[in-house]
Amino acid sequence: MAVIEADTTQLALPTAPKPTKPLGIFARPVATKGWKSWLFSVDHKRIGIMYGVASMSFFAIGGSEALLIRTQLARPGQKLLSAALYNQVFTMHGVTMIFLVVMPLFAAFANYLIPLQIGARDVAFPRLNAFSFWCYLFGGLFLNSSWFLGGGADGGWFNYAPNSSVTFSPGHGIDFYTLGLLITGIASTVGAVNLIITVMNLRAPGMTYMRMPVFTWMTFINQFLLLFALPPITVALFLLMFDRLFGANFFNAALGGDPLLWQHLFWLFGHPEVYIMVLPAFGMVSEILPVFSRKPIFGYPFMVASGVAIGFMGFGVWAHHMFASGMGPVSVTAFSLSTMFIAVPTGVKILNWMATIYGGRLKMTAAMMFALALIPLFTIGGLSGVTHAFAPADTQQTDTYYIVAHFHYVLFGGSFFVLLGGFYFWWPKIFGFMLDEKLGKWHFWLTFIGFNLTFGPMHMLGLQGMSRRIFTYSEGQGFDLWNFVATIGAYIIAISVIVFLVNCWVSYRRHKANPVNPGPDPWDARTLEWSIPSPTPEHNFDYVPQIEELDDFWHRKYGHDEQGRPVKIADAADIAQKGDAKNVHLPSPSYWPIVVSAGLPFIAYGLIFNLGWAILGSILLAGGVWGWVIEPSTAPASEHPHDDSGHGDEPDGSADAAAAELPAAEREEAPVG
Amino acid sequence: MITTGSKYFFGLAGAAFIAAVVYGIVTNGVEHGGVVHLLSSDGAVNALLGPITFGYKGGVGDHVGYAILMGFAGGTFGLGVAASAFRDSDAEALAQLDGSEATVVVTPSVMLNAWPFIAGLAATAIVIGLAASPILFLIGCSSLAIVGVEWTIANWAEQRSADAAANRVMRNRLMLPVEVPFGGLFLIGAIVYCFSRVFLAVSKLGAVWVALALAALFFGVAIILNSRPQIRRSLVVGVLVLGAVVVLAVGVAGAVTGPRDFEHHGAQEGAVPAVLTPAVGQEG
Amino acid sequence: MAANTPRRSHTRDYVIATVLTLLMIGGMLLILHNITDAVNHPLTTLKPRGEEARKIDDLSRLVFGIAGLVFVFVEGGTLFLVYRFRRRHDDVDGEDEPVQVHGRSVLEWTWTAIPALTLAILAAFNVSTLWDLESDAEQAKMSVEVIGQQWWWEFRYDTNNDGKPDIITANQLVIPTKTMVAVKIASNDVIHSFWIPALNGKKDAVPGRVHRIALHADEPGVFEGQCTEYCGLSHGYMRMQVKALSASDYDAWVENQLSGPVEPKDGTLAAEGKTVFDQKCASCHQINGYTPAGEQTDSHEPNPDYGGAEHPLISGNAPNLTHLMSRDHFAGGMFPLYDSYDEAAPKTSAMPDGVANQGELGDWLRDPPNKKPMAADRARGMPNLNLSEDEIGKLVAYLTTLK
Amino acid sequence: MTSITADSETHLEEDHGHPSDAEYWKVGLFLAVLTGLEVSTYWWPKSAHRFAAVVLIIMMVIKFGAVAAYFMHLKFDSAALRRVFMLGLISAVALYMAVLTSMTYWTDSGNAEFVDPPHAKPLPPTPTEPPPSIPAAGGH
Amino acid sequence: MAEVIAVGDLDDTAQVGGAAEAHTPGPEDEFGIHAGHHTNTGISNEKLAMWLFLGSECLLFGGLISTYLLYKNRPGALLFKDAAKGARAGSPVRISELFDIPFTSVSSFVLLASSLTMVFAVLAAARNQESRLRLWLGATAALGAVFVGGQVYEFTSFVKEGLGYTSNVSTSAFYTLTGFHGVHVTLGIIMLLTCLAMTFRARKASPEAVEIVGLYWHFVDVIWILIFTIVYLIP
Ligand code: HEA
Ligand code: HEA
Ligand code: HEC
Ligand code: CUA
Ligand SMILES: [Cu+2]
Repeated sequence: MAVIEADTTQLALPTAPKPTKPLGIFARPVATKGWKSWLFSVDHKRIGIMYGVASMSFFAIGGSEALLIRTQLARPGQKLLSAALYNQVFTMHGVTMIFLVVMPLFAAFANYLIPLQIGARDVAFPRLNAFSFWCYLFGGLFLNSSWFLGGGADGGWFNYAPNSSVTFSPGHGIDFYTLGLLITGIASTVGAVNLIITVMNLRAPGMTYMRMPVFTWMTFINQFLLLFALPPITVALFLLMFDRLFGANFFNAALGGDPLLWQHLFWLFGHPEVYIMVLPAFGMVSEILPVFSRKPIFGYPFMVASGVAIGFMGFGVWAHHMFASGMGPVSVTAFSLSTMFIAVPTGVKILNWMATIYGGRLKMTAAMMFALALIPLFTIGGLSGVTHAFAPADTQQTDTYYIVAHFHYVLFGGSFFVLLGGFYFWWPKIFGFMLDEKLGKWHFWLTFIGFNLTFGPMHMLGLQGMSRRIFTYSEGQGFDLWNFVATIGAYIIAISVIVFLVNCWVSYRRHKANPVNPGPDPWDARTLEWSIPSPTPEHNFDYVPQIEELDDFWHRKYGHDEQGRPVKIADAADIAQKGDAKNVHLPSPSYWPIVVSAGLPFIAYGLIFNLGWAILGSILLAGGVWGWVIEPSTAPASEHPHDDSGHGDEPDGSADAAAAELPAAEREEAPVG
Repeated sequence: MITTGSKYFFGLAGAAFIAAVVYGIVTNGVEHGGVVHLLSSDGAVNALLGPITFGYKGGVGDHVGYAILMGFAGGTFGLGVAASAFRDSDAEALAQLDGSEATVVVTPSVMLNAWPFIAGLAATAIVIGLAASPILFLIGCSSLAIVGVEWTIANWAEQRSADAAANRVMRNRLMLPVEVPFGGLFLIGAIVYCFSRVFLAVSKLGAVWVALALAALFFGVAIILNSRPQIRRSLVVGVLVLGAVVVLAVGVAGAVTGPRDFEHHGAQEGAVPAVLTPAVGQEG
Repeated sequence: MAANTPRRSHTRDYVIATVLTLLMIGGMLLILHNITDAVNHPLTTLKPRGEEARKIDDLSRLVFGIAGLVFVFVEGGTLFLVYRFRRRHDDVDGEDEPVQVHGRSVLEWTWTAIPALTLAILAAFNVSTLWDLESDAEQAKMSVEVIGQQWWWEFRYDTNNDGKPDIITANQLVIPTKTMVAVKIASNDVIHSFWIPALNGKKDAVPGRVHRIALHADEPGVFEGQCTEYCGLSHGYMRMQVKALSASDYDAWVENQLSGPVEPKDGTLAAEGKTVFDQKCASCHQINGYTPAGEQTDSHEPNPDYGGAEHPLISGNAPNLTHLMSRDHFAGGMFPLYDSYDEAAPKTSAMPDGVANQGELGDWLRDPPNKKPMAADRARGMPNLNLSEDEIGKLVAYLTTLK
Repeated sequence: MTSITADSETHLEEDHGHPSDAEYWKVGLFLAVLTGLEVSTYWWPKSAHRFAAVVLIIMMVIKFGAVAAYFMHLKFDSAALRRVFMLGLISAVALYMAVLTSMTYWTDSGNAEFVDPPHAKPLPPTPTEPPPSIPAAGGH
Repeated sequence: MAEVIAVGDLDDTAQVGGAAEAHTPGPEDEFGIHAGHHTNTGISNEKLAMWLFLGSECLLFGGLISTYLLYKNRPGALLFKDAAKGARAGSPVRISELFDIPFTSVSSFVLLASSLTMVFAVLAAARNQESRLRLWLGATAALGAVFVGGQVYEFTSFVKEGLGYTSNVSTSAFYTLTGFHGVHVTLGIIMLLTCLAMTFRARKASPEAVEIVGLYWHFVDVIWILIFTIVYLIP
């Protein structure tokens, strides 16, 4: 391909209002197939898919770590893992699951769905979006590379000081933790800014805030939580990093440092974080339940308002993780009370979902079953949460398996179940074929049973006094039975995961052998993403829809009779967009996001091992930023012939003409390097 | 696409890498009772990992030789990437680019080149630095390294095609992303350094006045110029250049003079409680 | 909301859902019965054996009760709804469609208000329990200092109130029954958490701070505990016990502790053990009345700043061994010191009796980091001193005399 | 990117009452005077320190507000921007106030043993030589 | 050099897709279309992004300021000026006793003045007055450099007085807080210089790009207002 664009004289024109050539080091990548098309993509859908694949891979890692934990704890006094290794394994399990699995999985869905649900062609900053993803991926790989470079972090996922100082954790694990979380933090901050602006600025005409799908709403709130919760942990991580790498004294009690500062800063992030991990799940349930109940969501305004309330209240309860830390009775009282009342908006949601399915006609698809499971399972987790909220009671519960049970019920039973439901629900939209329902139900039941067998007994273990984070226990303590049950449960979950993988594979093969397009709207659904073909065409919408009301797409399909029952007025296939618009001008792929983000882990390695790596990293970073700055966000019209009017059926003559004038070589550019 | 030229470079890089690893293991083994012993004992993983992880973990024997070989490997690898990225000396690609059937004749340019001169300066700095100051020596070395890279790239770019302008664009595409940010940082660093040296050289109160004067100067000049947009350009440029020279000169003078004496608060020794010695055994 | 398909009777649905819910409740009760068994679960939080724990338990019962009600309502409700409104095989698309209900704000406000009110009421109990517990520690008659370190607990008593501790012991805290004891919790290295579930909730030991809780035991007994704040390598093996003694037993215990160390008779194996001890162990372990170099001093008061230069520990010191054999367990409450120790029915008297567990002690001395994970090479925990079997034998003989 | 043409600029100025150059000068001057006042508190007598602190905080808030409102155009720009920024600012103030008061003012007030700032001797003396490094941590 | 530059990262919008076209048709569109912007809010994506980022930065600096406030009077903070870490000799001194208020006041004025010059730079950009834009951008950057130079001076003198980064909790907190601010100023200078350089090129920074850089610059100034009062002045 050409490195130099044919017409270099154009570049020299000092007064050119807008040069027509992209001006990177390399010409822009243009591959539309193969791995390069993924590596340099800025398409929110591809980025969403990459987020999904990456986080599910990390799930396999985090899950395998969980299996190690469970195997070690299956019987008393096991020696499968040494104490040192066990500590690394549970720390990395927590870190992986939270930062590299659940958060990015929601980022995956948010990326893929938000532009579709609000009728946009992409997110507000496509390249920044790619940058977010690569930061996340490289941060995750960086974190996990610690296994090969001296061992993982061993401070627990909340990594309390001063146990995380060099004296008490002399390996490099904690450095990987601080730097790795800083890198993934960049990913989340950038992603948050991007999605907030996408929602605020790129909604289709008529899509007012109160007509946005609940998932969009919850994700929108979530991004604000991220935006404001990440700085405190950034500060904490910086302080710890300076302590460890440069000999600062922030958490050195001998010189007046206060270990509680870490706890406050961490939980100031950590608590909003747990709602960050559940609000989008609430959104997804609110999408899936109505579709399969064939009823609208009950009390949309309440659903939105309670989400906002949870968001706000979520910032006021962080110190409930510190009831035993001795912060003083006044603080304990204040945070105990604020925590109790967060049950109110969450309760509204639970009851509204129950009201949604009340009187509905529940179609028990796999997606629906996973979504329905959230109601009972999350409630169990929420109720144990409320029992923690009572500070005196919590002093008996904190740091026992009762807490472990609580957060797995909310995280796995709440968030992860719905994420799995989300896979079944949106799979046809994303990949253009359905997942097998029968296997899906197997998957559900195995997960459901395995999950309850694993984490249900932990309630009892906790109340019987089993501490968390202990690498083994003794025979006389009475923990044998339930631990064994929990281990069996964990293996059942593992089997269920394999069933899911098999399902993906089998369904894919079946689709390959005998392609059946599920059509734009396989579930008779309600929101905008179902009004376009499956899989989503590259340009999303042929034309940008005009929104009249909540669940606009549904109301185009159905009117209602005098009792208020839906009456079909149009077929989805007829009113759906055809996806055949040509020449839609899309943001162009770019090398720079991946280059810039690749610099970060090198800088981090440099800080840990040898500053030489940091120099290499900063060259990548600085060079990448420069390349990014001088590269226009979209290749000029000549490279991607486009049609700004958006109506594919009225080809824009001038654009085509412009394209025709270009030399053939120019249009068939392939990327270099 | 991997071009012929780059294959050569990649080959060299691979060979040098293997050589470096072998060298690292062997020299390491020499220190620890033989390679076989090394590999069979507990340190086997370290002995292998060491060279592969660039000496981070585990042993590398002789570091100098290892670093030279690794450096060579890295350098040739970079050249290989560049060569394949730009399809250097791939006549076909150039032809395709030109849209013509014929291959392009590459004409060497006869442009003036400042690099040799700078290289000379750097060499002088190294020599003087060896004798006089390690800082100068370091400056010399790094300038020489920069010259090496710049000169190579410049030469390479000149051979790209017959079109000098295009060649320049080529060079810029590759080098500007590195030059500009680092140049900018260097510039700011230099200015900031100069300012701070001046503040440090004068007295405590003097520093206040100098800072005030500097700021007033910038602010004032800006206001004056703003109110007189018709001032001749050359004048402005002249003033700017002069200002830069002055800042640099004063800064260097300040650095050479060295900081003022820092008065020591309370010269009497305070009793330091023993318990407050740092409890943290520091290690990197 | 009208039922959507009048052509069916739903009595069966109701019956089935009710049965399922009842089964669920039954199952819960069964489990509850099982887990409240305190004998086989020495750490259980559900069987309080002292005043403080009982106050917590009363609150917890209330909270669990309300949570249980919500649980039954939501779980039973969901079960019922799913069963009742599932799509049936004979449903006809386009005919058997549900009525489209968008919301009922009365309902929504109701189920905002009810939980809010419930919680508001519970809040009163919460706050009163909280402050109640807080004030108990203030009114305590006696106090003990508890110092957490990697990975064992030290207890300091100041019986004569001269501001200096005169009993220093480890891993087994001894208190009198029916007395409110204030426990002042501190740490020498990282954060630990002191927790005796049968007596009170937990409180963290934070370096740089002193925290306080109260312990009050109804009856004599040995109550198990576990460090619950993750504190590094051997967190799992950092346990402790509280032994509550009747007033007379307690006084006997104090008297024994205040007495000097047992001096082995000349010529015995134990006396040889004492020599080895002075050479190899005294730099870390205190025997009251001796210096780290093994020289005798005039008083046999424990020295709170004990610690030799030879084996510096980050946390400062190692367990005081003067009355080692007066405890039931050693090394962070992990290993029994007596062969006859019965976990289920521990003896509660001033001095445990039975046959000293020489095997465990010998094992410990042979390679401590193997018996209990410790980072001794980084000055945390007891190192392997590469003792010969001969030395071990002597040391064990000596240690077992330290009543 | 949307560019503000000369046209739209005048439009902006009319519609939103953007300050004129002179007004910016005034605001700048006002800020300078306030800063001068702030600096002057440094020489106030010790007895006035309490008062100085209050005055300083008030002036700080005013300065902050002036820069944000005028120089950053918050006063004249879209309300959405104001909301977004204020959300961050207010959360920052509220949350960190809570942290700080919880760590200093509200600390274990019911606990006679509580010391704040912490004991000077939480950690015992350092080992005379730094502990040997664990081999697994790796050399450099 | 025939290189042409654009502020790409300030230009990274999906203008091409989505709502951009959607808003061209007018009547049904209930969203206020604002001065030719094609977004729902009428605010350009870039500007909104900068404000969101600044909102988030409030919490970052809030955390650092709180850390300093918490630690400034901790007992460790009273102790030693030491030349080298570990050698704890010399008499007890607080870092606040070393503050050179007259100098820092000048720094504050400098930063304030730079805010004013930045305002004029933004105005010049909006009015398409190229040479004025250059002038004011240059002046702002120069004043910024004076500020950073002053900070380097301050740090150097503190270290020479014996209070290093690792001396105690309060010095660690102080250097971290002011250091973060200094890095922000430096980044701001780089952005200013980039805008300045671009005025000499064909692809100019758009007026809005200058405005956004200005927002960042003012924010850094505002943070200094806080630091100056809270750290330096409040007795
Ligand atoms: C998705 C994540 C998530 C969610 C949603 C929650 C939700 C809640 N959490 Fe949880 N929590 C975690 C994740 C989560 N948590 C994690 C990861 C930890 C441990 C961190 C660690 O230590 O490693 C933790 C720890 C944790 C603690 C600290 C325990 C300790 O360490 O001592 C506390 C204490 O108050 C708590 C409380 C709550 C409360 C009150 C809720 C509430 O939001 C729950 C509200 C929901 C309901 C109550 C159910 C539905 C409501 C009704 C049906 C209405 C009627 C109800 C009543 C009237 C009661 N959580
Ligand atoms: C979303 C978050 C999340 C999820 C999904 C999970 C999932 C699981 N967790 Fe985890 N867990 C946490 C978050 C999570 N956890 C956190 C935050 C902690 C606290 C850490 C800390 O204390 O610091 C914790 C701690 C924790 C503990 C306590 C450890 C301790 O305190 O000592 C235990 C113990 O049983 C546990 C178990 C499990 C199990 C069995 C699963 C299972 O559900 C896992 C199921 C998954 C699998 C079984 C993977 C199967 C995959 C395959 C089989 C595919 C393999 C394929 C290839 C390799 C290609 N977790
Ligand atoms: C470097 C310091 C050090 C030396 C030397 C040392 N120990 Fe220890 N010892 C410890 C520490 C630390 C513990 C606590 C370990 C734990 O439980 O985590 C301990 C625990 C013990 C215990 C259990 C005490 C209890 O009450 O739980 C015994 C018994 C013991 N050591 C005996 C010895 C003997 C005998 C020697 C000499 C041969 C010795 N120690 C030498 C540091 C040391
Ligand atoms: Cu001590 Cu955990
Ligand atoms: Cu929480």
